[in-house]
Amino acid sequence: MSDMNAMSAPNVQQSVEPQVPENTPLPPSDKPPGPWKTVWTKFRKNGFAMTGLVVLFLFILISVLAPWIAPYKPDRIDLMIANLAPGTGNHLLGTDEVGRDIFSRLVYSSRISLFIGFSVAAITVIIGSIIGAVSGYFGGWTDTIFMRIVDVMNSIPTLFLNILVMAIFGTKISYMIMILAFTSWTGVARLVRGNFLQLREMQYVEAAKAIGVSSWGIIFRHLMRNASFPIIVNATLMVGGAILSESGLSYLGLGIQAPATSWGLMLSNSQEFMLTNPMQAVYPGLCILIVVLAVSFIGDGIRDALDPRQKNSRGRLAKWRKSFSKSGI
Amino acid sequence: MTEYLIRRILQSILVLFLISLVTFGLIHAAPGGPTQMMISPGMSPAAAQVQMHNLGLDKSIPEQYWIWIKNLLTGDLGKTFKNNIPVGDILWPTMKNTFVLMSFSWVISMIIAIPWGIYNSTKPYGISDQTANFVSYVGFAMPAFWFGIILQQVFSLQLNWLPLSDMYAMDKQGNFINLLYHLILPCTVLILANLAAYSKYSRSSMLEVLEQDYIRTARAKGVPERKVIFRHALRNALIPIITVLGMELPTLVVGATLTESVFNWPGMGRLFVDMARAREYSVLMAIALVTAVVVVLGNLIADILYKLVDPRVQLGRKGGKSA
Amino acid sequence: MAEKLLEVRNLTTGFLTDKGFVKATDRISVSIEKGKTLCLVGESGSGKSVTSLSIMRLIDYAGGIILEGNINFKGQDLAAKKQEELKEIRGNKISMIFQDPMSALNPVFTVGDQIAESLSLHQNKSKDEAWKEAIELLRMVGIPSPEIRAKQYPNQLSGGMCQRVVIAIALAAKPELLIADEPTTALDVTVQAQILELLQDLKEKLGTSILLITHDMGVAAEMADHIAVMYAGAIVEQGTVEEIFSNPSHPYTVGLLQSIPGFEGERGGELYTIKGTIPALGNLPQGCRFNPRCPHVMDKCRQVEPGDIKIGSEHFTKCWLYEDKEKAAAALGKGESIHG
Amino acid sequence: VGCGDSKTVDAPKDEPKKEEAAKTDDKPAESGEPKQGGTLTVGTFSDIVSVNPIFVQDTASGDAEQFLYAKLFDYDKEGNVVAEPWSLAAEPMKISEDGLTYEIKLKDNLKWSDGQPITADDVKFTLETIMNPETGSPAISNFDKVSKIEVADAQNLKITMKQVYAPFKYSLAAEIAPQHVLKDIKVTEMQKNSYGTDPAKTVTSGPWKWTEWKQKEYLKFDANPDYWGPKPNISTVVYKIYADQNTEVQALIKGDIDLVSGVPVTQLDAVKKIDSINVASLPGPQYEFVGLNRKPENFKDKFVPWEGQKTRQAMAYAVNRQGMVDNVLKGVGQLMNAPFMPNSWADPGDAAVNYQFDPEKAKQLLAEEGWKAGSDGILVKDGHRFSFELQYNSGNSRREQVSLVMQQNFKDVGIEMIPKAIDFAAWNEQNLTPGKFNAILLGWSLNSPDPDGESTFSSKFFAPTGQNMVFYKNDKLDKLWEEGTKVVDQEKRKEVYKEIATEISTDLPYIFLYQYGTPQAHSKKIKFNEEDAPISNLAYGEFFHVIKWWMGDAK
Amino acid sequence: MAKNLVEVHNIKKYFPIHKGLLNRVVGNVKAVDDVSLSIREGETFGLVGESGCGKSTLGRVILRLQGATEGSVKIDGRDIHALSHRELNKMREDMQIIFQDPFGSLNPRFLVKDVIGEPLKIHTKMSAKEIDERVVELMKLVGLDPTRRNRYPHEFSGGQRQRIGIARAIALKPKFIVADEAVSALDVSVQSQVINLLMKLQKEMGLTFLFIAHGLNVVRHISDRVGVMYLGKMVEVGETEALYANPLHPYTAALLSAIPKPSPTKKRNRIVLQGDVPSPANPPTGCRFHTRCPFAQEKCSQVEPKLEEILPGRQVACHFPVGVEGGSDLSTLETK
Ligand SMILES: Nc1ncnc2c1ncn2[C@@H]1O[C@H](COP(=O)(O)OP(=O)(O)OP(=O)(O)O)[C@@H](O)[C@H]1O
Ligand SMILES: Nc1ncnc2c1ncn2[C@@H]1O[C@H](COP(=O)(O)OP(=O)(O)OP(=O)(O)O)[C@@H](O)[C@H]1O
Ligand SMILES: [Mg+2]
Ligand SMILES: [Mg+2]
Repeated sequence: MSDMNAMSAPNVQQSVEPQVPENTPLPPSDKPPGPWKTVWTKFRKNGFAMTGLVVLFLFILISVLAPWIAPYKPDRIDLMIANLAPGTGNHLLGTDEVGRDIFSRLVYSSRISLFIGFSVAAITVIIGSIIGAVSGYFGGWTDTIFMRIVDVMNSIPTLFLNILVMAIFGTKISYMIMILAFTSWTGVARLVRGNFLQLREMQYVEAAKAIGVSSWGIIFRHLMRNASFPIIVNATLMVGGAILSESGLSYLGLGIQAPATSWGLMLSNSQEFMLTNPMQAVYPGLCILIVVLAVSFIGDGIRDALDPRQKNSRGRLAKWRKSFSKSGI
Repeated sequence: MTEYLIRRILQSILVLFLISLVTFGLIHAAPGGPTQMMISPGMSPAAAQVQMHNLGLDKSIPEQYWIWIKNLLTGDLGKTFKNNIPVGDILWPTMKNTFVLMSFSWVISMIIAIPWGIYNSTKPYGISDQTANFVSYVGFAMPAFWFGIILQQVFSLQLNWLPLSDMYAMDKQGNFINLLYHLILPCTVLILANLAAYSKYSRSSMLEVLEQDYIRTARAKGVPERKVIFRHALRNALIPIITVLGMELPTLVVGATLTESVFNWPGMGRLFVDMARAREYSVLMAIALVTAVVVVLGNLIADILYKLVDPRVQLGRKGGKSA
Repeated sequence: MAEKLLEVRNLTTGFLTDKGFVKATDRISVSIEKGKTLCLVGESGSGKSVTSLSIMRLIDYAGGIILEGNINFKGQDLAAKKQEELKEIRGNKISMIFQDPMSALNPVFTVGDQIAESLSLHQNKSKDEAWKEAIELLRMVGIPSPEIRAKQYPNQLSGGMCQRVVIAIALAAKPELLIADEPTTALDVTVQAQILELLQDLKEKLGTSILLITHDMGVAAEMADHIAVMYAGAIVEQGTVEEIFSNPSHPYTVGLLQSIPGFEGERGGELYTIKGTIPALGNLPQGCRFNPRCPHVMDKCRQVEPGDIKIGSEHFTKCWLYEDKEKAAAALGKGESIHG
Repeated sequence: VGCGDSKTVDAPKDEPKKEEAAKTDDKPAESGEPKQGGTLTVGTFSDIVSVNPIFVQDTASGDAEQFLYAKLFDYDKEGNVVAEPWSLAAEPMKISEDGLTYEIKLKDNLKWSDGQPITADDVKFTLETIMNPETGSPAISNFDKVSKIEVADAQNLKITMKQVYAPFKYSLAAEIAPQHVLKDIKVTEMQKNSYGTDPAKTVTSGPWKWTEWKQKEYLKFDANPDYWGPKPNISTVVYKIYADQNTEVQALIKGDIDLVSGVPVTQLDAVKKIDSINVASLPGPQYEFVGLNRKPENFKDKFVPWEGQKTRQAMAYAVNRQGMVDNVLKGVGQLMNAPFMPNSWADPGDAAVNYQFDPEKAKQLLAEEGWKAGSDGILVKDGHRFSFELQYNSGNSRREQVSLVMQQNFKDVGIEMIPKAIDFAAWNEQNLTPGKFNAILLGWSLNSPDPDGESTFSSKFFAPTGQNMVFYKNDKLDKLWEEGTKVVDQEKRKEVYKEIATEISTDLPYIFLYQYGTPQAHSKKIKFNEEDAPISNLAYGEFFHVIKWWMGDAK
Repeated sequence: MAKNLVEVHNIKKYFPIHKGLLNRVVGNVKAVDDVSLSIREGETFGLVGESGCGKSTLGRVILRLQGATEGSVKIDGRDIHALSHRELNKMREDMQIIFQDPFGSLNPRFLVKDVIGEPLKIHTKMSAKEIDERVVELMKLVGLDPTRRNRYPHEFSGGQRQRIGIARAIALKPKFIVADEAVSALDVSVQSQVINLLMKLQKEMGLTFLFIAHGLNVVRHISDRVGVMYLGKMVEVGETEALYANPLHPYTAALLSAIPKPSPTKKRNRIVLQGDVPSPANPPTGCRFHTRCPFAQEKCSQVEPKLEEILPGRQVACHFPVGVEGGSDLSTLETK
């Protein structure tokens, strides 16, 4: 019930009695903001979250428009201009050891990093929420089996599994996405299951049953919507997690392979040049940091927008109180 | 309680069994699998046959699995393919090293994070809380290995204050002070990541408890605020914290992998990466299984602790109107 | 007139929300005499709990602010005290019982411990003594085999027993005032009867004053000496229990009483209703806060908020109708005279 | 040597020629009074497998052997096989006139680390065990032309060959295993035995003995007090293992380790800046090439784009090899046109065709072969686009960069090259050994100074059993390679190899790129006299005469 | 007399309790234990009893929202529990339910028009526009402003939400409605509005109600007949007025006396029962009420009384019914 308080409760007072002429078949109806809109209204007021959103949007834009933004091809080699300092020639951030433009590489890297982040999150959310929903809603054996699988998955350290698969099966992006999704769906599944365990006890579920809605109808039409916000929050964080995982694997040499490029790979490569050109390590690291920060700001922003609790520090109250008494109301 | 214990243990065993199946299956599903690995190029087919036989790789997969499990149960983790060293000889020392690193950073993170989180819960959105929030954002968003590399550059290579890598200086093997000295940087990396999560957990767990009716009752009784927090709230708040820390174990065990690689820490994570590259399947299987055991055990302990601390669940049923 | 134990004057308490400051109680004035019971009645959200929490100053922890007003308890203004100073009073002179007994007890301590804590806090009793007395208290509130129960955890007790434990905690320090916020709402009718019985007993035995909060007019009728009716944050009518029931004055009180289906007489007929719903606190109408729902609404009601109008020795109402008694009588369709 | 970044060729051997000792860039070495004691810390990024001489295959284990075992014969600075004071042999070997028998005489004071004498029987045992196919020794091919080994007495033995095989004498620069420890173990079980992996059970013959092995951390060798030969100056050698080259180099810079034998060229500049470190940057005994697969099954529509000789030549012209040496290798390398080390006695000089970077020439040759530019600028012939995949191992930044340079070079002449990095273990398993690929970028390192390359280029040695994994077949060359080992006289051999060089550089089974180096860096704490300085283009040359080195900081 | 629309025969609903290593069933929560009742067409049958006595479970089993452990339910002559899923779905048009919780019973992510229109969407072939029209009609019928149909439930007050739930329930013009505590969560001033609405609808549409509540005064007001449940058993059934005026079962008597009446002057004699309601997992033997019954005798703890019609239209399950010859006598009790 608490999340209902989260929604703004505008004046519930408005005319209760119908005051519409009897024979107008379809009276006009007002279209108030939906829950998404309400969340957005709150979200918009959150500076961090909005900054995150803008930053993420910028990065997405950059990755989509990479060919137009990057001044050079990311894999264009020119040994004659290797290791240029930032700003020399037309190289904003200089060039690397084989004369590739670092800025262009950063730009193109955002493609893979974001692609992995978003696709892993998407796959994870789809698999996780279906499994979680089914086991949460039906319970019983279905639940037992899925939850044992989740237990098993949770007991195998994810990174080990990632390393194993990447080392044994090879370092393809598709493998990476699959294995990252495969090792992270359990979180979503648990979350959704927990949610569904609660939701399935709601009376509207029983009401839906009473009017003859099928189980799948209840799961997908009724309950999934209600579980959607926490899922979205989780998915947002997962985007960040996947970007980090990619960078870790690439760092170990078990991720993206040249000539493709990702921030993790750039970081991994830059290690050799820490002594000569440490900035080469700083740029991709910063990019990861910024994007993941942006994503978590967004996730937390959504969470906060959903949270009915007031964020009042005592300090804020005291301040408010002071100004209140001053203005003499 | 005993019944619950037995049941939980049986469950854990089932999970471990499934994990062993998954690990074994995955490794045998690998293209080439362990079989290919063992035959050096240029080896005559006859010699290869001998080699395969020696390693038991000519048996059927279920048979191989059975033998592996049988050996496992007698404590035999197998031997490396490459040089026939008992896997345990490699595994246990690295495990110990990982344990040292993990437990240090874990304990320190908890010592810092839990009180900090609790403090922040009493002054939500204050300066300290905002700081913790910021630290936790950065801790989550920063690739740990990158942070490690930067620390190395700054504190070790530029400032020359701290050792670059390893567990001990070569001439001070086993020296505790030297170990501490070497622990500083890798622990810092790990702590930053943990600190974030833990202080967040403790804070929100505590905040949640502080909103409960029984806290209001305690205050209504006239219990002083300090006692409200430390006596009434803390015990309740610790319960979910324990659970979460138990569930965090996998991350903890593996969390060090990248850090170990950066700091050349001779631990299990680094070993795993090396062995995955070298395809030492027996070691990989052993590490995966041992880690799983640790994780399952951790969860089990967390669960039991949970039962011990929380009388609500002691008797099985949740609080109903009639006991 | 009997000695006033507690006198609340012009208490305004509120919360800072997204939509600005919302007053949950608006210039409330009530008083409780020694050994008497005051019932605060009103519908959900009318501000009953906020009032009680404000008196205990526990509202500070719920994020609320006391904006103005005094809470005079035996000559001290609780509203002006610091939290640290209040621990002398809380649980000692004034104690409180909450609505949901199951969640009001700390799940990780035995019930004996929780009672004993109260004792050792306020009476400097040793551990043993406190424990012994805790068992006595359990016996007093009617828990069978208290020695065993004392060692149990709240989850091992039923709701009714939990509520008795909560009462025992509240009574441990022999308070002068007991605030009970809907102490029986979460309980079954038969158990509710037991608890009400117990409260009556204790009040008689210990001479404690009670501030009882309820939304059940039946409970109020049974327990109260005085009644205060709250509507949307304000007390719209107060008086002795007889006055309120025999001579309800405020149209809201009247509606409230009439809309309850009775136990005798006509069944199945149309019930009296108060049209509309309680307004949101952040969105009160101008003038009298009941005016949009009031069957007797006048122009004045829509513009100016009425103050307390005395219509009996201890009977006050906030309704413009009573400015002019005849008009009131006519409007309410009552033959009887109105006290004045 | 099979250490994860290049595949080994057990190149058979013959008479060496003069090789230049590595010159260190800084002041190479200081003479002075050797000091006793001190610890030499050597860095590496891979752990040993086993030091059992019968099974040593990888660089790490090979390195460790340099400290633990005395060899039958040693190399001198020029790569000649000689008997040094620390060799087991008392005097140079005697080779019979017909080149079929080798007589060896051992010193008479030899002792294993457990006090047992080292005798001719140990030598016979070791060689025979290696020769036994059931043993599975990687060195088996070194001795496959031996017909019998006879022990005359404790110090003397005679080896008889089945045929004249010139490179054989290099095989005798070998470590010997103790018969008394290993004789009761079945050869099939020997690899599994803890000899070679358990320091306590590993009886050795060298100046240091193995005292400790912490897996993945370090190995420790302490001077053997009972060593039979001239005492080493350094009392402890630590062989320290790092997660990767970067950490290793950083540790060097930090001063944690004294010697790194493979500084990545990318870090060379940084290392050179450090005052306390000497860097020797001459190329080593290894070369890199692009292997062009000739098996049609490996291509789409079974069309091998470089079936024509001119196409291959054009590809060689298209590649800017000098650019790679200058920029990627930072000068630590030398162009190669044939599979013979520059500056070795077999160096063919101008006899091999040198393909100077010349895109125009390349285009012309391609046109002559019938390649025409397609709509996308990529050449087309008979409906087939000139497009291929070049595989190399991931994590090797040199190869990554070289492949990227080549991609650009090829593109400029209308050839599409798709670089593909694969993890080494998987690559070796799935592509190299069975010969399944279009083209590879790989290197061979040569363990002995002999120029023989039959097992790599002769059609007798097709993959998967042999090392000719590009399925190259040239009858003329097949014959010449054989001829090269059948002559003992070095001058005559030289002629043969010159002919090979001409033919192979014209026909191009590989695009030979360059000899490359892994620059060695060592702390200035390490002291040695000029004649004992490390040598870069000899296998294990980084530890040349290590017995005579001393540590400047020894007390 | 009107025919019986609903006939419930010997319904049992047990919830198994799992325990132990193998999760074996070690017992049952006997939520509803052998209950029979019939509801006549057009009447309102009130069901009262304390929390946990099985009222909701009975209601759900009657609508087959939950399977019965034993017994049968006939609605309009058809055995609900014997129907196939398809037939049951068809049947749902005729039987509906209204819930207690005005917050929980409406999906917070559905627009009001979707909530009300959903049964139409499922059971009829109406076009979207027709559904919309019908929704408007229904909203007017239950007294809601149809211009607000594109809003979410949280924007409505509790009473309005209850009206939405009612609109949904009557959308298909059912014959039979189970109202499970339909007004319990509402404030008094709103409660009367909803009661009036339900009664109006009943009159207009000829509905039959099973009205579950613990507010005895509300039940009295709205019901034609009342059943009293205790621990999964029906202990007394009778015409409302008769039952309230003259309860036969000691439990009914205690229940009625326990309710505080909103008039300070008429303080009633109250029978205060001892102890709590026992657990339905482990109900007492014999008469389930005997542990708390002030009149309990030897026999009560051994023999379970049957629900029998001892007076015309009055069924009771008690060995010693109140106010009956040879039964219990309230005046012997020490009351307050
Ligand atoms: N922490 C809070 N923040 C904001 N508003 C609050 C808070 N606590 C209570 N309120 C508001 O104050 C008003 C009065 O609440 P209160 O709990 O006193 O009502 P009540 O009369 O006790 O109702 P009930 O019968 O439901 O307990 C309500 O509108 C409620 O929404
Ligand atoms: N799904 C279930 N599983 C197990 N036990 C259940 C389940 N549903 C109900 N029960 C139990 O059955 C008994 C009867 O429950 P029911 O909800 O029918 O009571 P009720 O009379 O409606 O009570 P209330 O007045 O609180 O709504 C209770 O003891 C309850 O705990
Ligand atoms: Mg309240
Ligand atoms: Mg119910």
